[in-house]
Amino acid sequence: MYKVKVFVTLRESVLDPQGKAVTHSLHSLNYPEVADVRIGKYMELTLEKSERDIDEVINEICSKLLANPVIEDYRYEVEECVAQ
Amino acid sequence: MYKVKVFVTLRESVLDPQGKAVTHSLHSLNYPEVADVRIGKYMELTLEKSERDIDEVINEICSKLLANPVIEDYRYEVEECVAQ
Amino acid sequence: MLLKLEPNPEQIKQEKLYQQMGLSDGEFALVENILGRTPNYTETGLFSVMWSEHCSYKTSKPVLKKFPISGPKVLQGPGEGAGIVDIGDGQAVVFKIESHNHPSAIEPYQGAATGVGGIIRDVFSMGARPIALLNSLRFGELDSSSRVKYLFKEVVAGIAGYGNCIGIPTVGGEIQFEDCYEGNPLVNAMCVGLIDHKDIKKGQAHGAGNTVMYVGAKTGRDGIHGATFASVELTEESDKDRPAVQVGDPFMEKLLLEACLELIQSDALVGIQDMGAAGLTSSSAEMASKAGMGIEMNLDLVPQRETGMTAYEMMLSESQERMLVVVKKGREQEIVELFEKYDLEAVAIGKVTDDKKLRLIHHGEVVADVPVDSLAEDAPVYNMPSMEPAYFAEFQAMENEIPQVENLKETLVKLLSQPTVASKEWVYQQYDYMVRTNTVIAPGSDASVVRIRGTRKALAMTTDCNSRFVYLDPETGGQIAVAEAARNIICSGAEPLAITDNLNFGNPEKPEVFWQIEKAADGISEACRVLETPVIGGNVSLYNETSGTAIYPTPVIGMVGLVEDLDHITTQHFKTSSDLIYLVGE
Amino acid sequence: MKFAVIVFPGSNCDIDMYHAVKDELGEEVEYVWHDTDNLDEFDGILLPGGFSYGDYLRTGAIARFSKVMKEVIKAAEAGKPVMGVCNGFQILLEAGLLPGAMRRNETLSFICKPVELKVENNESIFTGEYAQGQTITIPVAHGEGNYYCDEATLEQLKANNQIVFTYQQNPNGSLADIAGIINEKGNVLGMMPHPERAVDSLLGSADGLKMFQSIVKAWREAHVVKA
Ligand SMILES: Nc1ncnc2c1ncn2[C@@H]1O[C@H](COP(=O)(O)OP(=O)(O)O)[C@@H](O)[C@H]1O
Repeated sequence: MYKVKVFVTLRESVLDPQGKAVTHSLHSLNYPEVADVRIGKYMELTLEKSERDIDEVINEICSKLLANPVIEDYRYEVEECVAQ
Repeated sequence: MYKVKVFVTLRESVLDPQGKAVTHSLHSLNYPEVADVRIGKYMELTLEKSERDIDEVINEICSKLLANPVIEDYRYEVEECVAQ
Repeated sequence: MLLKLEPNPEQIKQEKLYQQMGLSDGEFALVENILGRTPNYTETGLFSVMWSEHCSYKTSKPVLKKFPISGPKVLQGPGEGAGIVDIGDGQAVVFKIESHNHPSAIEPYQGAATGVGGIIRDVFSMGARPIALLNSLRFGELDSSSRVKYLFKEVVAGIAGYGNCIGIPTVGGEIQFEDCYEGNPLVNAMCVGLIDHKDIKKGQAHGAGNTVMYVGAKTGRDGIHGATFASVELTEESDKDRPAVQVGDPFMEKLLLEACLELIQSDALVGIQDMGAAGLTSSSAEMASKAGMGIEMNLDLVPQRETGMTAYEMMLSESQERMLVVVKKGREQEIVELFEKYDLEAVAIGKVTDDKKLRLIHHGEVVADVPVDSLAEDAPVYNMPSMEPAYFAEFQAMENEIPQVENLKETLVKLLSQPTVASKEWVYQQYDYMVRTNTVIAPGSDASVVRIRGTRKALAMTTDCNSRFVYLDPETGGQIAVAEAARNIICSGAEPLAITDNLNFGNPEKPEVFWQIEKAADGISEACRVLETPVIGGNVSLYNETSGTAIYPTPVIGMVGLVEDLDHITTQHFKTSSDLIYLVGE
Repeated sequence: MKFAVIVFPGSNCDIDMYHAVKDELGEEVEYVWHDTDNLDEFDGILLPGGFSYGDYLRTGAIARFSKVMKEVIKAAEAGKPVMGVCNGFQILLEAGLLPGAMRRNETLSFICKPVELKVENNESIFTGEYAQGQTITIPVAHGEGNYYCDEATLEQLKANNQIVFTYQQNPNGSLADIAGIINEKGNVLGMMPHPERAVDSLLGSADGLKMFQSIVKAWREAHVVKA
């Protein structure tokens, strides 16, 4: 079994309204040290082992569904787990 | 300056309708190996150095604003950057 | 996996563990008496939720008796998911209001969202197509603390999030800001549905041998003991009361709604009820009790989202978007296929029996075996002591003072800038009030009006209550709430039909609070009699207190009226300059 | 002319679209379930608003993998008019039938209200009945209508006259005030405002009806010549 962590972030050039709003409210909550916030998605996938290469599967899943290449980038980390 | 990565995840017993919908969709896209998906948030914060302890600040920010302690957990990683 | 060791009956009794679940010593003794033995852990849980105020109305029943509940057009009064009133041509309107106050205080977005989800299920479980949502909200003063603003923002977002996604227009509501709600906001949601008389369904489990099926979302550990939680005061501890928070899935409910409305047309269906407060427990016990039957369920068959759930957890879970249905024996496969079309699970989990017992089997063992009527009908009813509060006599003795207004314009502007009085556009702009393209009068007028497609008719609807009035004089305040609702309905061009009410009060164990409840109910009853608008259902939310201080008594009135012809519809706005303005009334 | 209203799990403006076509426009229309694999009998395809698959993950992201979307793409390639409104627009973006992507509204909250649109291009098959530059009132109701594309794409949209509607007062932060765009070929329209909610003055505005009428007129012209 694999535990896969996927990080989806907005591309640099794309304005992040949510991140901007959070930065703003942190300033009004008196955290002037916060210079910037970018908000993305964090996904934890559990995958059974299959014949297919795990990296191939994850890249497919990410580029097809989990991230929208027009505005988002993704990266991931795979961890293999031993079944209990 | 610090780069902080914050991971916000739904607590174990809390229903994750998004994750459920994505799992379902991946199955119909013919990825039966995907057993489970949980969707959370991933945030990248940039903080200036201040007098306050960085961990203290982040914990405050997370529990006050970035995560909703009633249904979510958070963890974070801090990386110190040298200003260019 | 977590292995849970449940206390045995002796421990429950000796260590008074039932108290943590909300049963009093006297009530526990009564349970022992009914069973002729000491209940086990699961059984104690069943009684504790079914006998909570939220499910049993044990303190409010004597008050609810005062309400006029019948009328020539009433097809279904209180007692089912929602009340039903005839509107002619074989059609009827179905509506009900319900509170989600305590969950919203803890997690405002999900609390409000699941409140909306719950009231929608109440309406479509009757066989009706939900056509409109309304709400009634109370918060502390907006400038008092950032928590209040947060609650306000999130509650509105939660209502919008659920209603918009499921595609039922949120067409109206009301909001009041007042210090007394700071720690205990009120979130009441109302749903209005439309039904053909022939489609009216009831939550009854008839016919021994018929199959009990579970449909919709899987059961998790969310919201365990929510009904009990709704029946206690909020304390500092409440924040940590985490299991009581459920998350709504409006997408799932949209599928469930469409599937159930298709199911209603099937002659295989015997009865249907939503799993709301106290989930599987209340739906099964009530359906069996109302039909004079029993139900036996095998909990191993209940679709579960988490592993290792105990019988207690499954029976008390308040996972959302689930329904219990009873279907004719042998017709199960049809039902499974019907739900499959909507990507939903329908699973046979038990059968109707004729022994009037609720019997639960888990891992091959009987884990509960109790008379259904004892759960659904035999909760103790308390006649609480009532006492006129000192403040009331004091206020009554005061002379009326006519305020001196020096600068009319300034005063007017000041009044209009009070959040309670000011435009609520910020709120209703977040609600999709137009979806299904029937909203003739959108939020912002007196009452909202939704047309009935294919006819010249429309329905007008409103929620109202001025709790300051009710606090100052509960009886007159109760009358005023009904009268205000009726005026709103009439002004929009409709004739009032009936009301649903949500009695939001403080701790009824305090005689002064109970007095408020009684008096307000007297006022509502009187107004309903005069206006011929019977009470066809409602909800009671007590223990709305923080740190021992009660909210103002807030009996919210939801009223629906019938517009006979679209030409009668009137809005409140001024139309053209130089039109004459009249003042009507006293 | 015969229209299909595609119904995804979670669509909720399907009924509004259906009635707009049937009752107000007076043309033939049918609901078509998301697992249909043939749209041959339809002359125009309408993707309604709502929350397909709960809009979970991203708006339109899951719906675009529905079986019917292969057929919608086929229909678009065959030159049939395809109109996606609100969630329908979001699905067309995710499916790549239109360029760009949708972000959350700048205000971060859902917004429902009538807005004024400017007709930027009245030469499309969707807008022929409007005057160039005309202002029309059509409601919006969305949480993610903040249109985005990169600069090169924006230049292309402008150069090809693909921006069909703009907001007079931008409600959601959308790039270049974009409210609706067409594809290069001009037969696929995506727009956030809901024309199907503006076909009956009893409900506030009938300005949307001309959009449906434009489609029918263009279709008749094309097919009368052929016939
Ligand atoms: N304040 C009230 N006024 C009139 N009827 C009420 C009131 N509160 C509750 N009822 C009625 O009592 C009946 C029993 O409620 P129950 O089935 O326990 O409802 P719920 O779905 O709120 O748990 C319902 O039909 C409800 O309409």
